[in-house]
Amino acid sequence: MDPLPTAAKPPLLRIRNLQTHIAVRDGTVRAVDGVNLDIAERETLGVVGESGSGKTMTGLSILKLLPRPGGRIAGGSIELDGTDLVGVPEREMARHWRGRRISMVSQDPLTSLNPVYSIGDQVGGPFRYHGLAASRAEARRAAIDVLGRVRIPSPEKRLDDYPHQFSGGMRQRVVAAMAIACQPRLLIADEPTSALDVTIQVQMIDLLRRIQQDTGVGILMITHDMGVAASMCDRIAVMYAGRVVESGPVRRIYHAPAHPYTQALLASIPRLGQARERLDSIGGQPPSLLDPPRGCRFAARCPQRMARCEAEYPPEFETASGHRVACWLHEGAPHAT
Amino acid sequence: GPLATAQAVKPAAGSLTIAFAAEATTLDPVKYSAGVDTYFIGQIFEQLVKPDPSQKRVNWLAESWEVTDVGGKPVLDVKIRKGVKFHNGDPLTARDFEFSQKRLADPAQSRWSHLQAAVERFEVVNDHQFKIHFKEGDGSYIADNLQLWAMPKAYFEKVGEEGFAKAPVGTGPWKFVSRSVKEELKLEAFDDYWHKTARPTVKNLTIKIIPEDLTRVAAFKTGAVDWIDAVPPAMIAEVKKMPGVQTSTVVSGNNLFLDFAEQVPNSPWRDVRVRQAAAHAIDVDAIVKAVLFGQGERYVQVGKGGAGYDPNLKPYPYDPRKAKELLTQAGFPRGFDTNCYNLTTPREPNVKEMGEAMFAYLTAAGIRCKVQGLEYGAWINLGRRGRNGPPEMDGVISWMWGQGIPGDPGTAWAGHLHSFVAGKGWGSYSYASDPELDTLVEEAKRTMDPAQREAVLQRLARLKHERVLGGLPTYRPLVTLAWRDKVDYTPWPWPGFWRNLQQIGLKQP
Amino acid sequence: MQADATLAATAHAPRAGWLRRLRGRGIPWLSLGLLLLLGIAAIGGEALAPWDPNALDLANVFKPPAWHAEGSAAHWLGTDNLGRDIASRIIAGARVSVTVALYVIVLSGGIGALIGLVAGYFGGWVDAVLMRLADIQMSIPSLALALVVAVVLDPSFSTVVVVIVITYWTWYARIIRSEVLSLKERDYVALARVAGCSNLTILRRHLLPNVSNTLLVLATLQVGQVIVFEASLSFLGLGIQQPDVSWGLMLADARNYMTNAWWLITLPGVAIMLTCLASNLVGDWLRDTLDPRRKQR
Amino acid sequence: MPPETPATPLLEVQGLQKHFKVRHSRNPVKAVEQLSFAVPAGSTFAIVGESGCGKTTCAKLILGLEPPSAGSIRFDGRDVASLAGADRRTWRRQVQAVFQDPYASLNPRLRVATIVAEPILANEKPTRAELDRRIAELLDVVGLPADAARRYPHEFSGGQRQRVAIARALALRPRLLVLDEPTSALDVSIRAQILNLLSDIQQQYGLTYLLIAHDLALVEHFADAVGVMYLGDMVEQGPTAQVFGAPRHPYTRALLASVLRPDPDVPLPVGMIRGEIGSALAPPPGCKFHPRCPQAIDACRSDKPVPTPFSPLHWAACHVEAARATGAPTAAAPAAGAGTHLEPALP
Amino acid sequence: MPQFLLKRFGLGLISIIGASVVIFIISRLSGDPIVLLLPVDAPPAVIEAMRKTMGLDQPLWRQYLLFAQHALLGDFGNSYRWQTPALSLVLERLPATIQLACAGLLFSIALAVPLGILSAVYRGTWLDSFGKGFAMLGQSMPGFWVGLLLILVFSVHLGWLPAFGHGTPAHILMPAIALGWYPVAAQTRIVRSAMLDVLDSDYIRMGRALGTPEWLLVGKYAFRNAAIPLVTMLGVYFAAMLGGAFVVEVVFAWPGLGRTVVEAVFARDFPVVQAGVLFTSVLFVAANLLVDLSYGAIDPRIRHAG
Ligand SMILES: Nc1ncnc2c1ncn2[C@@H]1O[C@H](COP(=O)(O)OP(=O)(O)OP(=O)(O)O)[C@@H](O)[C@H]1O
Ligand SMILES: Nc1ncnc2c1ncn2[C@@H]1O[C@H](COP(=O)(O)OP(=O)(O)OP(=O)(O)O)[C@@H](O)[C@H]1O
Ligand SMILES: [Mg+2]
Ligand SMILES: [Mg+2]
Ligand code: NI
Repeated sequence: MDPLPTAAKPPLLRIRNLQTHIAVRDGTVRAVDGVNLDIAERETLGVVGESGSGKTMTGLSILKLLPRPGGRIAGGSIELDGTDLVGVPEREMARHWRGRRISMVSQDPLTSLNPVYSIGDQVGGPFRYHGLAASRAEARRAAIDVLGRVRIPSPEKRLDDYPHQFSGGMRQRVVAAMAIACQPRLLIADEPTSALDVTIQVQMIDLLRRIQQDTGVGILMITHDMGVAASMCDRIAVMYAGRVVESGPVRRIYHAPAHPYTQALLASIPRLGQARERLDSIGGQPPSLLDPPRGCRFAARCPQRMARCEAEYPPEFETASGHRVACWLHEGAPHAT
Repeated sequence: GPLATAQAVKPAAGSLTIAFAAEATTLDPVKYSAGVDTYFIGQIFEQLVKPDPSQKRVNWLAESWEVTDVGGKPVLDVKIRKGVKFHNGDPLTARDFEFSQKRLADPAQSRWSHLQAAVERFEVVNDHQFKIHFKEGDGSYIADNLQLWAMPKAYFEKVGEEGFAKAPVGTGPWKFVSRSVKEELKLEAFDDYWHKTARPTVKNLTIKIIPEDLTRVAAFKTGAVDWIDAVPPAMIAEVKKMPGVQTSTVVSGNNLFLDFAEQVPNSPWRDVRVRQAAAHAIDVDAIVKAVLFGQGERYVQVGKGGAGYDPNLKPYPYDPRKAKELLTQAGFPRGFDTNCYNLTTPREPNVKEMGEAMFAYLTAAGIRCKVQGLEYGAWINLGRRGRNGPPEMDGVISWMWGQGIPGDPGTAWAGHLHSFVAGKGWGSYSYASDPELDTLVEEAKRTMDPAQREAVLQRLARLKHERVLGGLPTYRPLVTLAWRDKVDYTPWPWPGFWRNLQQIGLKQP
Repeated sequence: MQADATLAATAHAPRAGWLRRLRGRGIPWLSLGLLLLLGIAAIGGEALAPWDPNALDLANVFKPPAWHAEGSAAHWLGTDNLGRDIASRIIAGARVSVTVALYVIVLSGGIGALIGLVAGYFGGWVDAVLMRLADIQMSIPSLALALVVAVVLDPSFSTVVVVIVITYWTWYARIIRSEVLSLKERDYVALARVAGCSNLTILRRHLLPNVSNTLLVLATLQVGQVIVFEASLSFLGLGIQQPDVSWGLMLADARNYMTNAWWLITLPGVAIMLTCLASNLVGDWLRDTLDPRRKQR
Repeated sequence: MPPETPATPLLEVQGLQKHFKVRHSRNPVKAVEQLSFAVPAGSTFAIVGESGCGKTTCAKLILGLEPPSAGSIRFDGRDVASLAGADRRTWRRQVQAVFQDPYASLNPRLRVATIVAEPILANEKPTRAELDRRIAELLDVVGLPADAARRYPHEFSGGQRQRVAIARALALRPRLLVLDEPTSALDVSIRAQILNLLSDIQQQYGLTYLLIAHDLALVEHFADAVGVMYLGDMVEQGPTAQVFGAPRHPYTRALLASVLRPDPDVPLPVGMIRGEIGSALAPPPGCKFHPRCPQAIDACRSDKPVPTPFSPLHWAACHVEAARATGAPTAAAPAAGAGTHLEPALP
Repeated sequence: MPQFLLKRFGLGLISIIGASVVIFIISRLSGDPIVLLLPVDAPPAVIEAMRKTMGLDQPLWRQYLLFAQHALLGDFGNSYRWQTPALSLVLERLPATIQLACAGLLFSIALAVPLGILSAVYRGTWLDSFGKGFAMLGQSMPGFWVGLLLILVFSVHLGWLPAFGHGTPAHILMPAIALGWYPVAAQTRIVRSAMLDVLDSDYIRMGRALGTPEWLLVGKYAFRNAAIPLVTMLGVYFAAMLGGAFVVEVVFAWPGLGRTVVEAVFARDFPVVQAGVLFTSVLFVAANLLVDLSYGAIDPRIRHAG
C-alpha cells in the first residue's frame, strides 16, 4: 500500500476528542463521543458507518449548526487552519466561516434548495453576504460563473428558473455550486449522492473530484455506501456508535480492514460479479447513544469479543502508517498519537 | 319657547345633529306599519288634528271640524286652514285630502285600507272644505286624528309612487333632503311653514339612527350628536349629572300588560279569581323602580290623558296574601304550573327583565311560571290568533299595544279585548271572550261623538278592569330625552310625535 | 370471530404513557383542573350554587362583588340588575355551556368524522358530493347560517346545538378526510388490503384508531369554540333563552349596565375566557403529546 | 431453480399498462407502459430500474391494489381480472407483499400479534389457541422472540420491524411474495440479515418472489431472472447470469457500469450515460432511452424498438443491438403484434 | 393554470348556487312573512292579495326559480321592512363591511405574523411561551366581548375612541381589533408551525451553512415559504371576518352588512336576509378565488404547474 504523505502536510482540519451532546427529553444523546479526524488540503476523508453513528453530527459540529435546542459541543477541539472553531462566537461563524471557509453539500437535492426563490438568487446569495459581490449584477455574474463550473448548461439562461424546473441531478449540482461559490477551504458533503440514481451518482462524484482538483478544497465525505467511499475518498474513517473505530488510507481499509466491525461491514455487502450463496451478516443492533456501554461499543455484536472489550474502551492503535484502529485485538500495535 | 309665546319670525340658521334610537321603515304616510314610522313621517307630513304640548287635541291643518248626522248616517265636515303650502310650493286644498283618502282606501297601496271600510264617499265642497260620508259610525276615525295626512296630489301624480318614496313632500316643518336607511335622515327647515310660531329655528337637521343604547349615549357624550332620545334607564342618572345637559322625561305611548290564556279549555286562567290573583301577586311599582330605575308609569286600562281615562280606577294593589286566597278559592290551594312567554327583543327598555321579574312574582305567589323567552318574530306569531294556525298561547304572555298619547283605546281593544272573529278583524290578538264586553267594544267603535265615546270607553275600562280581561295592565315606559344646553328645544310629549321636532333650534349666543 | 374480538380488545393505542407525560407540567394540570371544576359545576350546579340563579331580589340589585367595598359576602360575585346572584348564574351558565359543548362535540364530531372517513377512504363521487356539500356550507358564513336557522327553528337550546353542529361538521369532516387521505396511502393500509381485509375492517382497525388522536384534539379544542359560538348566538338573542342561563346571554343583558356595573360585563366574559383557555391549553397539550411528529418540539 | 423445469409459470404478466390521471395535466402519467414477464414457481424474478420507472406501480398492479389500464395478469394460469368470489379470495391469499419502509408498513397502533394475525383473521376463523400457535410459529420463522407478539412496532428496530412485516406476509402461506425494495430502508449491516432470512424462507416453503430493487449487486445475488425497466417499459429481460454477464441493452450496460464497487482500485466509470431519466408525463418518442443513449441512431428517435431475443430466455429491445444481431442467422426478429411486445420465449 | 382556475371558478359557482338554495329554503321554512308585513287587523282579502303579489302562493321550487331568475338580474325584491330594493340596501352596506373585514384581517395578520415568527425563531424560550400564551388568550375571548371591553375602557372610561359609527380611522380601530382578535391565535399558530417546519428544512440549514445572515434567512428566505399556508388560509380568514362582522357590527353599530342582516333576521325581512347572506357567500368565494390566484405570486411551483 502506498500511504499518502498526510503527516507531512499541515492538516487543514484537525478534530480532537470531539464530544457533541444533544439534550432530549429522556436524557443526553452522546451523538459524537470522542472523535479524532484530520483532513489535509486537497484530500477527501470518507466517514462511513451505520445510521445513527454520528456522521452527520460530526459534520454539523464543524459548522456549529447543531440541532436547536439541545445540541452543543461538549468538549474537544475543531481546528481549521489552526483556529479552534469551538471558541469562535456565532456571529463570526456566520460572517467569516460558514459558506466562506467551510461549506456543505447536504443529502437531498430536492429539499436543499428553497422552492420559492430563483436559482440565481440562491446561488448569488453567498457572494453578497460574504462581500465578494458589490452589486446584484456582480452577484449574477459570479453565479453564472460558478454554475458553469458545476457544468449546468447555459447557466445565464437558467438563472431565473426555480428549483422545481431542474432535475434531481441538476439540483444537486446547483447545491454544489452554492457550496463552492466562495471557494471554501473545507467542504462537508453529507451523503451528497444517496438520493440520486446510480447513473447520476457517478456524475456527481466526478464533479466533486474535479472541483477538488481545481480548488484544492478538503472534503469531508459522509456516506454509508461503501462503493461511494471507495471511489471518492483518499482516506476513510469508520464510525460506530459515536466513535471512530478505524481510520486509514482507503486501500488499507478496503483491502486490510483491521476492526471486526469494518470487516463485517465489508463482508455483508453483495458485490457485483461475486455471487455468494449467503451473505455474512452482523447480528444484533448498535447500542443506544443515550446510555452507551462502557467498553467497546461493538463488543455486543463482535464475533471476536474478549472479556476486556466489554470493560474498557480500546485506545487507538496504529497498525500501519496512518491506519488506526480502536480495538483490543491490535493491542500489540503502537498507540496512535 | 312654547307654542303660545309669540316670536318674531327669524329665518332658520345653523345645523344640528341628533340621534334617534329607532327609524321609520317608510316615509309614506299610507304605508306606515309601526309606531316608529311616525317618528319620521311626522316631521314632514301633518294631519288635520294634532295634540299640543299640553296633550290637548287642537285643530292643526283643520280650521274646524264637526260630525253631523245626515239621514241617520254620520258625516264628517272639515274646513281646511288657508295659506298652508307644500314643500314644493303647491297650496294645500281639499283635493289633496281626497287624494289622500283614496290612497288610504286602496288596498294595493295602503296597509290601512280596512280602516276606511266605513267610509261611503268623499265629497269636496270647495278648495278648503270637504265632507266624508260614512255608512255607519266609525269612532276610530275621530280617535285617530281624523286619519288623513296631507299629501300633495299634483306632486304625487307627477313623480309617481316611487318618486314620492324617494323624495317625499309634505306640509310639515321639515323638508326632506336625503335619507340613508339605517344611518340618517337629513332635513331642512321649511321656510314657508304656515305655523309662524311653532317652527324650527335651525336650518339643517340630521337625524342619526343609533339603535344601540350605549353607542347612542356615547355619541351624545362625545358631542357627535347634541340631542338624543331614549336614554337607557340605567344611564339616566349619569346623563342627568352631566354638566350643560338638559333632560325631559315623558311617558311613551306603549301600554304593556300581561295577557292570559282565557280561551283555552280547562285553563286555570278562565277563572276570574285566578286572573285577579295574578293582578294582586305582582308588585309592579317595585319592579319598575328596580328594573327600570323608576322609568315606568303605572296605568289602569287607559293612560292619563287618553280617551276613557278614569281617575277613580285604581290598580290592583300588591297583596300576595290576597292572591293566595283568591287562588285557593279558585281551587288551586297549592298553586299551578303555567307557561309564561316573555318577549326578549328590546322593543322597550328592559322589557325582557321586566317580564322576568313579573313572572318571578307570579311564581312566588304559586303561579309557577315556566318562563320561555321569545324573540320578536316568534312572539308575534304566538300572540296572533287565527292565522296559519299558530301554536296556542296556553299560559301568560307579556304583551303591549301602542295606545298613543293622548290616545284612544278603541282600536286596541277591538284587537285585544273583543272575542276573536276570524276574518273580521275582531280580536286578532284577543284571548278574551265576553259577550258584554264585545257589545261595548262594538258600540265604542261606532260612536263618533267624543263625549259619548268617553262614556262608553269608561264603562268598558271598568268592566275590563274588574274581570281582568284583555290583559292585566302593568306599566307604560317613560322615555327620557337629553340635549345639550346650546339646543333650544321644546318637547312635544306625545307618542311618536314627542320626537316631533316642531320647535328646535340653537340658542342664540 | 371470537379471537377477533379478543384481539381488538387488546389492541388499544400506545397511549399508556400519557399520564406520565403530564407529570411535572403545571399548565395542563391547571387547565384540566379548571375543566374538571367546570364539569362539577355543570353536574352539581343546583346543589353548588348559593342561590337560585333566577331568583330575583329587587332590594339587592347591582351589588358589586364581595371584595368591593359595597359588596356583600352573601353575593361574592355580586348581583345583576334584577338582584340575581352572579356566582350562581355563572355556575348555571356552566351547565348550559358544558351541555351544549358535549352535544355539539358528540354530534358534529360523530357526523363529521364519519363523513370525513367515508369521503376520504372511498374517494370518487362520494367524496366529491360530500365535499361540495361542505363547500356550500363553508361558503355561508357560519354566523349568518346560524342566524337564519335560529330564526326558522326559534331560538332554544336544541336550536343552538343544531346550528353549531351544522357549522362544525365540515370542520371535522375536512380535517379527518385529509388525514384519511394520507393515512390510506400508508403501506399498512395497502397491506391490509393485500391481506384480504374488508373496507369496514380497514376503516375500523387502521383508519379510525389513527384519526382518534386527531379527533380527541379537535374535540378538546372545540370546547372553547363552541362556548364562544354559543355565547355569540345568545348575545345576539338567537341562542339560549331564559330561564336557561348562558354566559353569552348574561353579557347581552349586561351591555346596558356597562357604565354602572363593570362586573356584569367582565365576570361572565372571564368565565368564558377561562373555560376556553383551559380547553385550548389541554387541546394544545394533547396535540403536542399525541402527535409523534410534534413531540420533539 | 433449474430453468429447464417445464411448468406453467406461477405469475404471468402480459402487456401490462398503467396510466394515472393527474391534476393540472391533460396527459396521464404513463407509469407503466408495456410490461410482460413470467415468473416460474419457486424462482425469484427481479425488476430493476431507476427511480420513477414504474417498479412500485408494477408491484401494486400485481397485488391488485390498482387496476391495470390494459394488459393481463395471470396467476397460476388464471386471469386475475376474471376471478370472483371464492376464487378471488384464494388468489388474494396466495399473493402477499413486503414493502420498502418498515416504519410505514406496520400500523403503529396495533400490537405485533394483531398485525401478524390480521391476514389470518380476514380469511379464516381459527380458535384462539390455534391463532396463538400460528402467531408464535410465524414469529419463530422470522427469528423474533415469542414475547414480541405483545409489543408495539415502535418498540422495534427497523430490521426487526421488517421481520414482523415478513411474518405477516407469510401468515396465509402465500405462494408469491412481492418484495418492493425490502432492504433499501435498512442499514447496511442489517440488510444481510433480512436477505438471508428471505432466502431461507424461500427455500423452506418453495416460495416465488417478485423482487423489486435498484441495488444491482443484490439482484445479481438474489434473483434467478431479471427484467430491466426504463420509463415504464421493460427494455431487457433474461436470466440473471446472462443479463449481468452479457447485457444487451445500452441502458442495462450503463446501469451495470454505474455501480460503484466497494474497491478503491476500480476506477470511477465516468461518461457511460448522459442526463437523467425523462418524465413519465411526456416520455420521449421512439426508444425512450434514446436521449441518453451513447449509440442512438435515427430509428431510435422515431420507432419503438421491439424485443429481440439473444438467447432462448434473454431479450432486449434496442434497434442497434437488433441490427447487430440480424447478421447472426439464429435471431429471426419475432413477429410483433400491433403495438404489443411479443411474448418472450418462456421456459 | 387557466384550467385549474376555471375549475375553481366552477366549484365556487356551485357553492354559491348551493348556498342560494339553502338560504332560500331555510328562509321560506320560517313561516309566513305576511304576518309581519300587514297590520294586526288586516282582512283576509288584503292578505291574499299580498301573498299573490309576493308570489308566496306558488310551490316552493317555482318560488326558488323565480328567486334565482330575479337574483341573477340583481333583483332580490323589496325589503319587507324598508320597502326599498333589498339589493341596494345590501350593496350600500357592503363597502363598510369589506372595509371592516379588511381592517380586521390586517390587524390580525399584523399581530400574528411577527408573533408567529418570533415564537418559531425563539422556540422554547420565554418569547415563544409569551407568543403562544398571548395567542391562546386571544382565542379564548369572544370578539364581541373584546369589543365590549374595548368600549368599556377606551370609550366609556377613557373617552379616547368613539364607540360607534364610521368614517375616520379612529372609528375603525376598535371594531377591527375586536374582529381581528379571535383569529390571531390560529394565524400565529399557523405561522409558527410553518416557520418551524421551514426553519427545520434542509434549505434553511443549507442557507445557514453558507453563512446567510440570520435576519435574511428568517425574514426573507424562510418567511416566504412559511407564508404559503397562511396565504392558503386567507380566504378562510376573510370568511371568518365576514362571519365575525355579524356580531361585531352589532356591538359597534357599524353600518355594515352584518348588522343589516342581523336586524333583517329579527324582522324576518327575508329579501334582505337572502341578498345579504348570498352576498357574503359571493364575497367568500371571490376571496378564495383571489387567494388561488395569488398563490402563484409567492409560490413559483404553482405558477409553472400545468
Ligand atoms: N435533533 C436531534 N435530536 C436528538 N437526537 C438527535 C438529533 N439528531 C440526531 N440525533 C441523534 O444523534 C445520533 C447521531 O445522529 P447522526 O444524524 O449524526 O447520525 P448519522 O450517522 O448521520 O446517521 P444517518 O446515516 O442515518 O444519517 C443518533 O443517535 C440520533 O438519534
Ligand atoms: N398514484 C399515482 N398517481 C400519479 N402518478 C403516479 C402514482 N403512482 C406513481 N405515479 C408516477 O408513476 C411513475 C412511476 O412510479 P413508481 O412509484 O412506480 O416508480 P418506482 O420505479 O417505484 O420508483 P422508486 O424507485 O422511486 O420507488 C412516477 O413518475 C410516479 O410519479
Ligand atoms: Mg446523517
Ligand atoms: Mg418504488
Ligand atoms: Ni401555468
